[in-house]
Amino acid sequence: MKKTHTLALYSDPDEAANALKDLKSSGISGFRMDDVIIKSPIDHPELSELLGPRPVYIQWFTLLGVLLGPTTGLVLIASAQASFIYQVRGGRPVVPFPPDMVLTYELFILSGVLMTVLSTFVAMKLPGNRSPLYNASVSEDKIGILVKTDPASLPQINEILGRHKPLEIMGDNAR
Amino acid sequence: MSHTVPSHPQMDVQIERKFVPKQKDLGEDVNWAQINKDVLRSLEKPRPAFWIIFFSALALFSFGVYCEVYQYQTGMGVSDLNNPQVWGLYIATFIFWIGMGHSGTLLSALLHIIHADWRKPIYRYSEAMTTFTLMTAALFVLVHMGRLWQFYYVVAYPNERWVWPNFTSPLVWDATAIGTYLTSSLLFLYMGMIPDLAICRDNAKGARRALYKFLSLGWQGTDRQWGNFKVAYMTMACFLMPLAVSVHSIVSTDFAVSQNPGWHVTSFPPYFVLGALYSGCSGIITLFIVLRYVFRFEAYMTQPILNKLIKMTFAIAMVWTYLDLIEYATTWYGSDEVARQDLVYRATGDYALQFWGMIFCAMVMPFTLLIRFVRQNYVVLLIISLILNVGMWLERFQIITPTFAKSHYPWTWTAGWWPSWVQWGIVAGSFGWFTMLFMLYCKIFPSVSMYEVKEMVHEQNMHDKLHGAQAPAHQTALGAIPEMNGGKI
Amino acid sequence: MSMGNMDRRDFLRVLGISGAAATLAGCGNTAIESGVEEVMSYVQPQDFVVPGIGVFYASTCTQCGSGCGIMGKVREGRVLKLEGNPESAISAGKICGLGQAAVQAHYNPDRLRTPMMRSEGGLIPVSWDKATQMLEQRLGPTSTLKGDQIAFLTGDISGHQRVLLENFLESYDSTHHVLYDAISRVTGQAASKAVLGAEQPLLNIDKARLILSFGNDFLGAGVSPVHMAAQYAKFRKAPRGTLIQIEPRMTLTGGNADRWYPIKPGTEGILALGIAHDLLQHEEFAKGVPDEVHALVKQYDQASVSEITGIGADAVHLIAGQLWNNSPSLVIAGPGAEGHAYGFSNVVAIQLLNVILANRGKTIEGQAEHPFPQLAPLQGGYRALAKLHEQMASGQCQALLIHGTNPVFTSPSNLPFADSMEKVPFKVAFVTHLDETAGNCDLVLPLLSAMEDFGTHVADYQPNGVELMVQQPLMEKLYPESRGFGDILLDILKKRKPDSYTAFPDYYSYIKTAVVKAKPVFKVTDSDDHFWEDALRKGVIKWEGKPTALEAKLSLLEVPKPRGLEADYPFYFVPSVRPDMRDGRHAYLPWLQESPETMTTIVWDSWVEIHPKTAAEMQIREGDVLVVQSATGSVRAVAYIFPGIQPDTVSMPLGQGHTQLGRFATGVGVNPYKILDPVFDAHTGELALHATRVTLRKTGENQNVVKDEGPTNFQNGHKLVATLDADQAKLSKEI
Amino acid sequence: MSLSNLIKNWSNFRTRRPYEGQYDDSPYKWAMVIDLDSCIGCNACTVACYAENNLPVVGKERFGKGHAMHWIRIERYWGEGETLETEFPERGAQYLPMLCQQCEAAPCEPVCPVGATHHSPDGLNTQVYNRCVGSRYCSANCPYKVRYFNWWNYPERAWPNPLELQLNPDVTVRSKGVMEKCTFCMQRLRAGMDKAKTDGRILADGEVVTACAQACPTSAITFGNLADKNSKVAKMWKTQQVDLAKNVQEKTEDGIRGYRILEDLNTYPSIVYLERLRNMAS
Amino acid sequence: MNYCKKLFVWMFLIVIGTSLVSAEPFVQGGPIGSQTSDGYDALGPVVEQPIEFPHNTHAGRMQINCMYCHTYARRSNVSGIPRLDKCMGCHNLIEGVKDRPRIKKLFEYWANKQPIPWKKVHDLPDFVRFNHERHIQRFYFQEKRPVRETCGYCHGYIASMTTARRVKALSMGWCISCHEKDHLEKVGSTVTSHGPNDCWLCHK
Repeated sequence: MKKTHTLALYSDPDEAANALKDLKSSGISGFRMDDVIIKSPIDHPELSELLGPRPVYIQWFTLLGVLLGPTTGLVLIASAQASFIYQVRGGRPVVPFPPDMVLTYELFILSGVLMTVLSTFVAMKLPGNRSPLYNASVSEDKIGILVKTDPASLPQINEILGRHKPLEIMGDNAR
Repeated sequence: MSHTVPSHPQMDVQIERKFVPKQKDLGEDVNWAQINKDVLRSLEKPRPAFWIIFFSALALFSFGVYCEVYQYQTGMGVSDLNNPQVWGLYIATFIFWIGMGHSGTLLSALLHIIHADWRKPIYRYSEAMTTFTLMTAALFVLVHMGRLWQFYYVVAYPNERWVWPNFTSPLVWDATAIGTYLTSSLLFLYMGMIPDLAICRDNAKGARRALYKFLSLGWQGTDRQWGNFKVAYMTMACFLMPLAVSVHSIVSTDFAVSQNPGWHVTSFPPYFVLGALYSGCSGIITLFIVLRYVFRFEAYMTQPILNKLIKMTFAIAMVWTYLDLIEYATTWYGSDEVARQDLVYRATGDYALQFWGMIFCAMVMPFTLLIRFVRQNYVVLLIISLILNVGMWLERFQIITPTFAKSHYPWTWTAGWWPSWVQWGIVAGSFGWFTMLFMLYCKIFPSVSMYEVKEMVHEQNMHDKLHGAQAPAHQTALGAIPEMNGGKI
Repeated sequence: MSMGNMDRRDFLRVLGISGAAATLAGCGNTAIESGVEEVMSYVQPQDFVVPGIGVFYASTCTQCGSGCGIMGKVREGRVLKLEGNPESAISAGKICGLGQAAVQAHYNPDRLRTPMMRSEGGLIPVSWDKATQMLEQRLGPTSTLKGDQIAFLTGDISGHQRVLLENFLESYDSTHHVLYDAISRVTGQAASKAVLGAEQPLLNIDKARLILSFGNDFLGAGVSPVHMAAQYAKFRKAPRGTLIQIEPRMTLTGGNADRWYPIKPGTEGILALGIAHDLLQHEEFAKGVPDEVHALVKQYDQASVSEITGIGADAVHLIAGQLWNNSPSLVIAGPGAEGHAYGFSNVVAIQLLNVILANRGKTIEGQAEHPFPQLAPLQGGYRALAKLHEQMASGQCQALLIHGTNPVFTSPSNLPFADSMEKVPFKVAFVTHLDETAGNCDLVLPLLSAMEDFGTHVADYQPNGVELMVQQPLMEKLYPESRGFGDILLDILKKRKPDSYTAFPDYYSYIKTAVVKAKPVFKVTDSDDHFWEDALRKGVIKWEGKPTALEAKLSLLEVPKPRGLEADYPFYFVPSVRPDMRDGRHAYLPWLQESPETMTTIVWDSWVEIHPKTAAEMQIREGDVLVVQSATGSVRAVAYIFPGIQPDTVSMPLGQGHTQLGRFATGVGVNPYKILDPVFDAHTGELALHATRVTLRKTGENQNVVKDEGPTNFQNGHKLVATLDADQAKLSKEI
Repeated sequence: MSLSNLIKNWSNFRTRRPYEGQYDDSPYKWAMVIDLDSCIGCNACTVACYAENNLPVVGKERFGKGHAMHWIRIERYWGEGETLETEFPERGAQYLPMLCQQCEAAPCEPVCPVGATHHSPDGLNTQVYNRCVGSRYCSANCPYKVRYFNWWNYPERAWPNPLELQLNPDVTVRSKGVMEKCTFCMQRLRAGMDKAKTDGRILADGEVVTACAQACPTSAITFGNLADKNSKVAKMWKTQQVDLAKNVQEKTEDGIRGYRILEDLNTYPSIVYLERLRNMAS
Repeated sequence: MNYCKKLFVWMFLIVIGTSLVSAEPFVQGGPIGSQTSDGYDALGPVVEQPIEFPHNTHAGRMQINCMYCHTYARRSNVSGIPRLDKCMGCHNLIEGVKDRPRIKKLFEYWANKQPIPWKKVHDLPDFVRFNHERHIQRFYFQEKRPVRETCGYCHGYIASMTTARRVKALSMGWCISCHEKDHLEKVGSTVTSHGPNDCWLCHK
């Protein structure tokens, strides 16, 4: 069954929080908190908490990056130094530790940063298309609550959202 | 009336002080919509000074390009560099620019990690400064190369020659470190800018809108995005801080691993890092004043924030001074006769003027920051911050030139070597290049982080809501100490 | 044409053609290319010629009169580098910088490529046809020139060139061969001849325990520097000899001395007499010395000698003491002692020491007798030139031929040679480069370079026995329009005396015939061809000769009367001869211009050397532009503060200041010849080079002195050149 | 390939050089002895080097700027301290032929970003011209300052036609932006070593020498193969008690003249200088 | 996760593309005799020579050893263009072909005693030294490989060409790829060694 969306805009975070609490306790059939998305100009951890656990996995990718990057880097550097046309320089060992450590350290950071950024974009679903229900004011000073729902329960949800002095409630067909 | 003189004036003062509240970093009249409006306005219509600065920078840059083309075509000889004096201003200015970048990271990364909120209105342009100074510094790596057209030999990539760059060379470490730093801070800058780009996208029209739309990648400010964003941003900040430290330490190894007198110093890495932070902080102060005026950011770049910045600068200046003096002291009491002669030569030889100029500009001048008048007068502060940076540039000149002029081998000493106009032209061009890029950036991208200032306002409001405003109603943060000169410079 | 009958010329021609196109490893090609460069094949080479591998040919260096044997490395038809020829006793496989630079003389971009003839507006290039026509018209069979109407002016000359030249003059019933070298040793030679009976005695440096040199730069600008340097190296091996050098301005040799004494210029003879005075106190030395010598020497006690010479009294005693402690010793006189009004007497007084110390037969001997005196080197000095100058000025001279000397540049201002040249209706210069003298001639003929021509030479100084040095082309000639000196003379001679000379198609065959004819003298039993090939291969024909005994004529001793300073001219002026520039004829060689003069390390310039004390008194800093003024003229040059000079003396190097001689020589420095005072040796009449007095004037200008040394010329505590007392060294244990 | 090479030769790649007996197994280790008592400062070596190695003549103006290109230069000092203590240099001048010391632990080598300079198996400090990008770091690090940089495009002006015909085809003509230095006349050594290899032998002592050594009129420069214990140069090193792999030489007695310049910087040069002698009693 | 797939596809393509581009030089050259039917797998251009010398006749049909004409190859750094009298030595006696235009040209040069201005086909950069002598000595004389392998390894299958054309990369990596192989030291021996790895061997 095709789902439909609705978006309510609030100017006060407290009202938005209340709306969320109401949604959570509403018990509408087929409605899950996972279908609720908050759109806000800044991060509102107090609101996100109400949505339930939404874990972040970025750090594991970062760990993968900092483990793999420097190891492959070190191996590549050392084998480049030990290639057929290896060069003795200044009496130092051909595969010297301190310089390789310096480079490995840089690679450690570089791969960490790159992995973090890459995984973040993946996790944030960026680059992506804006959802049709987007209001420019959520990037200014309003808080939007976007709910994905069965068309059947739409009125109920709109009613709950409307309880807490929303500035506006928009639906898919509002467009 | 005329006879009523307070019998205990000191008492009055004491009493008055009781009521001076802790200044807030931002005024209370700043609200979220206002932030959007103010910052977006900076992208549209800056003061005319913007164009003056931009075109002067463009002119300087064009001259630098002319000099470089001349040098490229004719040979490095036009720079008047010679056998002992192989580097001259190019490497000195290279270190200077690398150093400039470090404070941007300090503000954006370290202060982010320790939740120093006052950084929020000013970290964005500092981070941009980091990126552009690194780009400028990278130019000098190319400029000083005798065979610029073969620069790709330095890059490690599989090639038909089957040879690799020399990984033991500090120059390759440099290249790696700068590359890493540039990539990371560019990503860091971009990452932090995405929510603001979305704001721009939502408010712009035409070509700009297309640009912002492309760059904001479709950011919508959802809770999931915010959650990941915060973690990623913090993670990157944690990477960036040690990276910044490592970059300038690595730059210092260019010198510290060699045997030249005055270079072969154990304390060079921390000395370089602190020097970098120092010059970076004064650079940030300079840009603070310039941006505040040019883009009318009076409401965000406030006196309390500037005060904190100055305090930080002063503290760093003192640490740097200590490290510098320690370097001299260890050289002086050390057993390396050549290094000692080199130190004496620096202070009394052909480059004594530059040496004492550095001592004056970089060690004595910071003490003027203790004067309240200096801290509050933007014109004076601008001049002082520039003097500090001149001092730091002289410090880099001091590291390169006298060491070459009087190293281990007496036959090749040089007396009073001085760079040619081509070198000066390229150095001037680099300032033009940086200013041009930076000004362009500020014109195109929000140089004050909107969402973080919003957070700041939000937290300030939450704080007030929880604890109540302690200050009397008439004493707002901005009102406590009136803006000097009516907020103009 | 089969391989067998190809002679050397043909072989070189073939080489030359292919070589010219093979050209150089260059700056151009930095990637793999196909079909861009050309690669030429040999047409018909000798079997031993392999592309990519150099072949050495022996020849003789003509850069100075030392006559070193050299080897030229030839590859793909080009001569690339010169090395010393181990077969030659003179160079023994070694070579000096001046000799190396001969290849640059050969490849010099400013070499004269076609004959030049005077027309209105100066010299213009003409064809050889025209030049030959003119030569024939003036000098050919129809010429009426006779006797002194024709004059041949040359520099140092020896070998078959000399013979041919004399034959050439003979065809005009003339013996008017004028020899002129600006830096001549005529006075010294005359004095040596007078005392020892030999103009150039053989100096056994390696056998001496102590050498006392009065201003003789035998390691630098001396008579046979490469040979002397090798001898010197042996002298410094165990048991190590001591070198004491006495001169007003430190020369290269002075820089190597164990002890260096600055002396007032011109008082060398007095010092020698003072040392003799000290020596004659000892019976051992006094024996056999005539009374008149005793009487003369007696007045020179240490105190008076010290006052005159500026050398401490104890130093005189010290030198004398060392002389008698270290036998055999060797006392050498040099240009520093010769170039004065009483230069002859100075040298006589100095040579006296050799006699007193009984060095004759040990460290100083006569050169072996030459089997062919007609090939022996000839040298001349100022007096010969002055005489020619008078003849020319009086219109007596109708034709002047010039080769190997440049009097317009080197004559002092009291002898305006260029002016007298104008009185001569026909002047021909035989040159490789258009110099100042050639610029004043009516006809200038381009010669083959020393790398392209045949010749034979006899060295000015013959160490062991006698050698006839053979010069042969190392490559095909660069410019088809240039010709050999001998070939040109031979061509005219053929016209004048067809009977005697038509047998020789060219100068090469002339030399070959002459040398092969001399075969019996060299006691060779080979076939003619084999003998000749061997001579070419080795570059030298040796003739065993024994050193001869020297005489001792002490009665010639005179009192030298040094010329003091005058109030108007408070400085002695000592022109220094650079080992590489000599009299200035080599100024067009960029390697030599760029090669720092060792004592000052200055390049591409002229300079005035001043003692630091004098400089401090006059407040002169390095680089101050000074005017050096003598009674006859003035020059401007930068000051260089130089500790190795007597404080009342200033010195300038000779050889720079050319107005013509190609791009590398013109406009570089100034010409100090032009400020020399007309002071002449009382005995020989030669110009006294070191007898000028000058005054210094500051101009207020200051220039950067272009030199190799930095702001310091001290080691500043680094162990760069460590010095050890010779007593402590264990040389005999070394390898 | 490389990784297996790394594992196979691990101990070789982790060895610090120089060490005692490093060249025992290799056929060549080129070295020099310069006797300062024999050197007369005549500059023959300098000109020989110009001729052999295609060194450009730079002219007065560029020489004045310090752009001279002499791979071997004759330095002339007046004293060991900072000033002359006597009025005149009584003991003559102090001549020092200074050329690349071919250090075993060369400070210039590890810093080249592209590896244009490194140590060759026969103990030479190489410079690969085409690899050089001209960062000049090697020159900055060279304590002897014997590396020369092509500040200008010298080939443009240094050899006006037909002077370029003299150029040695075995030596690259360096264009602008390249660092160069004394190579111990590598082209001669290479030709000799190749010939010897074809003959199945190693080069005999004195068979190939550098241009400076060959020209030197006093034979002050001795060049040879240190790996060959019977070569003159090896014997001289031994008599002079200079050990290639030591940075502090132990001398069993006084009066032994061999020393290496700036040895205390741990550069392990391949050139031994013999102290200049002066008869102090004279 | 549509964008995720896209992202991965793009990254994959970029990585493969880069490695293909950078690996391209390594695969240049190829084994001996990699000529295609219509000519060659040639890397160099067709070079127009003053005389269109038929290598296929000399080396192919006549089976003349390369070093009969390129006689310097075993003695010198350069293999050298054969001397003119070498050509004449045979062609003076071969009456049958004297009227062919190419031979006529040859006789013309010889009559004028002029060298033939051949164009270089295998022209290495000026900073590179390649020693023919050592390679010929090692592989032809010591290891007794045929010339088709010894010379052909770098020059290709010359016997099938008229004028020579460059068929191998001759890049530095290509040189090294052979130097690092283990080659037999002598014919019949099992001892192997690789080529020298000293930079100054080839760079001058």
